[in-house]
Amino acid sequence: MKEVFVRLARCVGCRQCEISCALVHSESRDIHQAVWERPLPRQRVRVTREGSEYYPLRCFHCEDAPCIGACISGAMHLDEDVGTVACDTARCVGCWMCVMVCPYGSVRIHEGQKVALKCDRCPDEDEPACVRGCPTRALLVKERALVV
Amino acid sequence: MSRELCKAAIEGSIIAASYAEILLNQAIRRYGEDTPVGYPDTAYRLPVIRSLSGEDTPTIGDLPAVLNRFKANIRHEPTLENAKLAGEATLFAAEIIEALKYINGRNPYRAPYMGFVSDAVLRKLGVPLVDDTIPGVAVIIGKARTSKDAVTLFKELQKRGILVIMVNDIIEQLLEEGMRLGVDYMAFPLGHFTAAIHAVNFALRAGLAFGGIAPGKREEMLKYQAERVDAFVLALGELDEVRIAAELGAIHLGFPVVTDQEVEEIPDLFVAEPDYVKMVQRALELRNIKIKIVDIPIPVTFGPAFEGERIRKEDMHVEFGGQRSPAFELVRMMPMDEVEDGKITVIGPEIDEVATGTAMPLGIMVDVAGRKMQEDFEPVLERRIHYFINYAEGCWHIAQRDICWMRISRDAFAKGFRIRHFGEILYAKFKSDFPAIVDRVQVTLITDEAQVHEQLEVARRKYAARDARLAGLTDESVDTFYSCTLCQSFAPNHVCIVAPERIGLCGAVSWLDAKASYEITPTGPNQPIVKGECIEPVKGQWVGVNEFLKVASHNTLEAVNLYTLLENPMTSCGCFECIMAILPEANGVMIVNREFGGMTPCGMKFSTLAGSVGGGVQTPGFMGHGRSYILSRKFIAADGGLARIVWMPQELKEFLKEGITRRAEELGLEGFYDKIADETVGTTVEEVLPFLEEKGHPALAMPSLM
Amino acid sequence: MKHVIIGGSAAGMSCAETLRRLDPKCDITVISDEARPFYSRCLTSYYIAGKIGERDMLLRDPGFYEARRLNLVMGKKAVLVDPRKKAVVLDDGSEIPYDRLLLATGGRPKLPDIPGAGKRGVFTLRTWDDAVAISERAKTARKAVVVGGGLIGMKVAGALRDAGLEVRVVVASGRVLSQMLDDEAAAIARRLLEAHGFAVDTRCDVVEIEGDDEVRQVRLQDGRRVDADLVVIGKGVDPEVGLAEACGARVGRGIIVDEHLKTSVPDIYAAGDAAEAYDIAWGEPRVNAMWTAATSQGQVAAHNMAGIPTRYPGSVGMNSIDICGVPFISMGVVSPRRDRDGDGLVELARRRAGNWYRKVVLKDRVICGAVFAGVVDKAGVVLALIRARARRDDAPERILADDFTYATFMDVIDEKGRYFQEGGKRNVQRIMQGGY
Amino acid sequence: MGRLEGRTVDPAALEMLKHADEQGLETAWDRCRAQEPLCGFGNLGVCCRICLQGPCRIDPFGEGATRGICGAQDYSIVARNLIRSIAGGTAAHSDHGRHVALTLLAHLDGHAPDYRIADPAKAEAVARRIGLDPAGKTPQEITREVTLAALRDFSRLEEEPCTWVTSTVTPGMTEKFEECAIMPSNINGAIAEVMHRSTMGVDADPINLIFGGLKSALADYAGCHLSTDLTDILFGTPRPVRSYANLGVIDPEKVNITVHGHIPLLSEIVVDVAREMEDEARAAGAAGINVVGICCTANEVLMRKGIPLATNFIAQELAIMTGAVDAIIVDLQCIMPALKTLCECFHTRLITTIPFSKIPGAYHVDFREERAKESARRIVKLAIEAYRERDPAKVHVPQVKNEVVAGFSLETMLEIFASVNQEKPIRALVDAIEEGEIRGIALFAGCTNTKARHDEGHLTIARELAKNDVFIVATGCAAGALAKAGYMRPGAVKEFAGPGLSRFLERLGRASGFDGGLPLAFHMGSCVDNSRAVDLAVLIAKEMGSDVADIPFVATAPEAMHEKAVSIGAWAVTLGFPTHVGVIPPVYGSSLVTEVVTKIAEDVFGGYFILETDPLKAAQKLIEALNYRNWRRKYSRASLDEAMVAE
Repeated sequence: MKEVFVRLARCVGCRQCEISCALVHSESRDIHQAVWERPLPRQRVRVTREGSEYYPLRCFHCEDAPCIGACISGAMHLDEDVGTVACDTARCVGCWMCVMVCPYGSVRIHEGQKVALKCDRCPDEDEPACVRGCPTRALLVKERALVV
Repeated sequence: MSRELCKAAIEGSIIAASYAEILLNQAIRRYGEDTPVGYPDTAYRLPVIRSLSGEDTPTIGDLPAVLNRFKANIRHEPTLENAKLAGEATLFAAEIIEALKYINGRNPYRAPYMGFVSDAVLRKLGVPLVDDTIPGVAVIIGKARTSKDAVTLFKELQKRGILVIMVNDIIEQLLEEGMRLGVDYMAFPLGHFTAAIHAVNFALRAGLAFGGIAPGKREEMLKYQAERVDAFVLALGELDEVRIAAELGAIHLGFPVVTDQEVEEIPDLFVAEPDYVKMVQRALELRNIKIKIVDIPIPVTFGPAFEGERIRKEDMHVEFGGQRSPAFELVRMMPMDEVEDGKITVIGPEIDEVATGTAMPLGIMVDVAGRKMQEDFEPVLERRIHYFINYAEGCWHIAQRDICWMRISRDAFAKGFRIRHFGEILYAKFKSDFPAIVDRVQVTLITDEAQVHEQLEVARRKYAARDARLAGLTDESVDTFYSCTLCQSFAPNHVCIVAPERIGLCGAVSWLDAKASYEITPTGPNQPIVKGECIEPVKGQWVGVNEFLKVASHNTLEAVNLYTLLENPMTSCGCFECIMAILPEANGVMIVNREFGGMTPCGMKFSTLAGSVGGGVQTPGFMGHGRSYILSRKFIAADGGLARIVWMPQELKEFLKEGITRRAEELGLEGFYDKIADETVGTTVEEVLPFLEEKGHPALAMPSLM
Repeated sequence: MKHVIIGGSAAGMSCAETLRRLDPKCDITVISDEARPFYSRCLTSYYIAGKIGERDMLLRDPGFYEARRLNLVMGKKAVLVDPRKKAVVLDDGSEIPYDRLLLATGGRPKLPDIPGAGKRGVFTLRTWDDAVAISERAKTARKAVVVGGGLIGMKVAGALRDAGLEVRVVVASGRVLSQMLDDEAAAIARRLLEAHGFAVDTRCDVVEIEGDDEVRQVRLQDGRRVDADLVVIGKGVDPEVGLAEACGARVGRGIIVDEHLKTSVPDIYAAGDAAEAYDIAWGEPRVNAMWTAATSQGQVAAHNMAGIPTRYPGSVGMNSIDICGVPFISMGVVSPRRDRDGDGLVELARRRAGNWYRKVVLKDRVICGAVFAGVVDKAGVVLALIRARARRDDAPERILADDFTYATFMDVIDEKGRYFQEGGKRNVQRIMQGGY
Repeated sequence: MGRLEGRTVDPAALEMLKHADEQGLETAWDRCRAQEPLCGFGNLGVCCRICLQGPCRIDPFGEGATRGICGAQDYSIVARNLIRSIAGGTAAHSDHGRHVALTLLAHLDGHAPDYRIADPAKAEAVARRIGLDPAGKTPQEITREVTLAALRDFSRLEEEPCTWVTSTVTPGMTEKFEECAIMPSNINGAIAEVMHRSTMGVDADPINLIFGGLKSALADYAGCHLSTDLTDILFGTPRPVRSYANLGVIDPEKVNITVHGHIPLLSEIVVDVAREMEDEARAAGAAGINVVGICCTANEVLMRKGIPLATNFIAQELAIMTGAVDAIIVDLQCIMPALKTLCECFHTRLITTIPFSKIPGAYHVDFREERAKESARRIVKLAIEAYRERDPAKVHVPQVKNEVVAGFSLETMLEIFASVNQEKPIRALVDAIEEGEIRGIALFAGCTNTKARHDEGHLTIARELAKNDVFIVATGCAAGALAKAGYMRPGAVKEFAGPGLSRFLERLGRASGFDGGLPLAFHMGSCVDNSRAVDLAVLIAKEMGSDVADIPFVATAPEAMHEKAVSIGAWAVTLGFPTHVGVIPPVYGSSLVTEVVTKIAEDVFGGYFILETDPLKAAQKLIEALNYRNWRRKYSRASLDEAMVAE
């Protein structure tokens, strides 16, 4: 199973992963058009800083995800084919139980659409956008088995 | 709520305010702080600033403080409230940008563009705006999808009688399609970009001139605009931030905006409607304007927009009357069983039987019957013929009775317009406009010369009888006057008292008109006033009139004298045809009509005078009135009457020449007409006085006015 | 091995599913007194609001149960458990033997003694059937009164409003959501409700429901009469402990269980809204009637029933609600009372413009509760802190300043975020995440 | 489309890219890939690095920071960055002009004997235009006065407008600039003011900032224009000339010297000196010396001396890769430091010549006006030396070149127009517009840029416009693109022009007796020579009784790259040109600034930016802009004639 890993020492806090993430989730996928889309595209990764260390925070796609257990509508589910925790936004009713239980703060509220917003690990891409967009390769995709 | 629109408006206001500030400070740097600023032909200098901010700003050095104050209202949080304030700041910015175009006597607009619309035009439109001839004002900003679409939209508005004010490419689009624009067509092509502010200036002046709202009473003005000015904005084509800001400015004034663009709407205020036909409907609904359209089966567009249309000789297919052929029009009350409702008869040749350019005889005979019809209403209805025929595109009508003169354009003819359509128009309009007094209408149109001559005699007998009736109709001979509070929709405290010998100050409502109007709409603006006990026979004051006045003016007025301008004179709404002002040095009065744009001996132009007379307040020494009141036997009877007139503009003087001469003869004033000074004599008291002395003007010998 | 589960909602179904995963061969029977397949009880209010349809209520596809060979006994009520015979007796007299039994009997709405509560148009809301009845009534009703300002009350109030009704909420206590929110957050909620057109009466109660056969109006404690053609009573839920009591299990407020979720009767387990299990925030057993707790208790019970001893780490009472578009989340100890809850409890709160409010409650300098209003995005990180019972002295300040992320507390929550450090500077470590 | 085909439409460049790929040579396109993904913040202009508290960035998606540390909003940041670009461009253009002026002055003072006043008539014409009386003065005296007047535009202390603005635009435009307080009085001052007002804590008002930028842009315009004027005086006003363009002009048999950069002060001399040193080259075994140009230096020497144009900006490295270039002499602007690395793979000498424009590891020959020829000789010698080291195995010259007719200064154009209208030459063009024979005029300008497919924008738009009867003039690297592709050979008219344009050009060609017919696109010079196109527009506007803002004249920079392009674009808009840019500049981070530059600018100045990356759509928009201007002119005027408007 592939997973996205972070090499914290390499993150310079440029936030290009955020931009790439929002872009890949935009209609146009073009920075110059995306900023004119309404609602604005949303990023699922957030670069935070703790002391001198930057941290690109995203969903870890837990194996036994609390957000799935807490979901009352069945929207949050495990996509067994690719091993991601996915949110079927059509089913999401906006109760925010998932937000309440995610220990990583990786599920947010999509303010425009009032549904849960989280990393989908770019199912249609060869490589997640945040990884592709990272200019220092702080984010990497690896086989989980190789790392763990 | 659309944050996007609000954000765009706020950013647009930043752009506009900043641009205005740059231009303003540069102008001050270049020309000096003391450079005068103000639009031409207005009493209000810069109406947006005057009305909403309150300052009189005679020089450009006065403007930065105003701009700063409203610029300070620009806030970033994209709420509707902030967006409206930003819109307001944008209006100020636009006002300054436009005002700077006019400094140093420049005239920045050339035809087809109008730029600032003068007070005279505003006042001229006063009555049609209040009597719903013009049921609303559309401000079109931008460019329609195609020029053809522009015409569709324009016609939708025109056929409803809506005044159309245009900014940006819509103007060229309509010109491309051969539409006629201008004051006479109730279609104002203002110009581009910030010229839009002149629509706002127009609306705000309605509040100043008719509403009597003091400069700077911002809240009152906003309320007035929202409640009484039936304007809306049609925003066409691609929007930009400055346009959105300006449109929010319109919303701030209470004018809804309908756009053909896709936007996230602000409910009821900024809505999208891509279909141009529905767009007008939507705007009218939002503004709560109700228009009943009478569908008249004629091949040309019909609406008040065409009232001012002129047809030149070379454009006409056929004419009737004038000098070249006999013509007359007559409305007669008939017994019910003699009128076949809807019958239209044409006697004689049709206009397709004659060559282009021909003059044909024409007799228009309208027979009406109705249970509440009175013979007194005949002339009232008859005068409507003039308007109704003019409303048809390609038809032109002037004068009345047996001196009327009509033309049908080649264009209208080509579209299939025929004599019989006059009948369709008159039938439909009489039925729809006077349902309370008219039950049956039949129209006979005669082009056969012999028959025209024959019927002309019938008509003339009728005219003579009416004249005799009118002559006997004096203030003393009736016990009931009528009110006219039509203009209260604009000037809430103003009350016109219409008496047989004093026509309404707008010149449009005579005692008979008012009487008929009361029959048509018993709860309408023309209410009977039983004169009651007479308090002041000379000055013309009655108990019943005072009582009515007090209630109708919402307790702002206690008493009114009908025959003097010195004490409790009649108030004015703002629609007056003329203003009379006392000239103490000459011991007389001067009269200026609203068409006259020059200086007058009292030191004020019409526009400035109008500013101090309008709005429903009594201003002793000054008074608005109708033209024909000058010829009334009751013309300032308490102050000495006609003999007091020492000055009037030449045009007015000539217009009334015959009447003045006749009245002077009656009064035993010899050679009086030539003793009245005009602008060729002078426009100051100093210039006029020697003339009066030389001519031996009777006023000089009369008791002191003061 | 025969497993019998009484109750077919979150706890029961998660237990059944987990059992099947752990033991493909065993026999699993689920007894439910509702004739509906597994659906989400929490969605009933959304159903009433018309936001979701029949299909969305169901949490499993039709073929799910067969594929997992679960015996479903639907629409039948278990009336007795005989621990000696190791059998469950149903209301039709039939018996179902068991080796291991799970009591996931859930709760039952409290029905206060209001005269007229039996009239047509008066409802409680617990089941899908209740929701169907309310939503049917809502089609013609215009004015609704919701009795009770708890979570159910608020959700049903919002749903009825969405369905186009005028809604009045009558709350006995001094604030709405008194169990879930503290005074300040409740005040925000109330202001929002009123701004959106709800009528809210606090410190008030309905004393009589009037009308001939159908409800026409309600009489309030203060004497006012208000029109109503639909009344929903939402005064809370009691754990359904009847079967447990009858078979001799220890019962407190709920069915008392040990750390393996076992009752005092051998081979009988309990989970979900009926169970009184360990609460981490309070440090003592409590009934935490929440979907998420029920799910994880069902899973833990399943492990123990299947013979894999598994400790239940405990739950934290928490809830989330969206009021007029503004999210509220609370967890753990929300509004402690010194007299009742003892010393050592400190509350720190901060209010900002708009609807932003946040509070943390500390016991002995460890966070044991929190309230969020307006911005709730990182609430889960605080929950993780509560669960970890970790002491980080800068935590309250950082949380209130909104100056924290998971990264701030990574060291005390878990180290999962340290995945893959280059050059071996830090250890590559993988953290198992426990169920909640 | 293959990987390399996606990079260029120029067959010569493509061949060289394939060659580079095989040889493992790195080009700008490779380095461009290494930059992907480009920084989203920088790309949108919302990254502020002006003070040391930052860098601050505004979240374009609205969730993160909405303001910088100092509180600067997105629009302040974008506007500041934008006008700093304009100031950069202004500095480049005007310093170029100043350099020419100082050289002229040095020559007049007798310090630069290798130069001469090549075009005294131009000096006289300029003198008259700027209000000097040339009567009875020698060419030297006139030139001195003109040059000093030009230098005053850099340093004037009084609040008076720059001579090179007021004397070259319409009175209406002058008044507009005065009214908006954007009239520069001092080029250097305008640049300094932009740099100052955009430092931390000064101007935050986006419109005020932009207007400050426009003032600098007009200063840039003055700098460009005086540069053109003085260069014409010094080296001669271009006259029609024939030559060739594209990499095929590199002659493997000869010593190839490439002149690259912008300012012709040295390259002109190099051309002369090379002719004198043919023998030395032959002595080294070459068939002679072949000087070719790259970038705008190429345009300068092509226009005046007929020197062939090798290629344009983005392909500069490809010239070296032919292995047949012996020396590349660079002066300033648009010179890629990468040339050094590339020269290391060949025998090619990279020679920098300007004290403030050096590259580590390159040869530097300190160019001094007073010893211009000597400097030039030293350089040619270096080239001949290098020739001896050339490795024939590495030589790979694509056999692609096209004939070019160039040299269309405004003076040349007017002479041609005069052949159909002696009295009022410009009438020839105006009549064609008014009669609808041609739709309008388009100026092709600007650079080439890796963000676009090399030359595709220029060529596509040119084809579309020509087909739609648009008269085309070109400068800079845009002209280079059109020249290389053969759009400046006479035959191109038949191939691409629509019926109206065809008719017009053929009539003009016949009447003027222009040898072999006129080209489809008229080469007006280097990028500073955009001033020539403005002169053309102003003449048309005056003839039509209006300002540039009203005439059907558009500009396009399909592949803009340099800050100079930003400043030219800014003044083009200010002067009233609808101006297409095919690369999105960093403004989209602020809706306010974007709205201003793309829409509201039109309300104020008549000109505005069309930002469109798709060349076909861009062409459509340019045609619409021309149509719109024609339409508006017709209907705001027609109404007057037909009295459709009631007084």
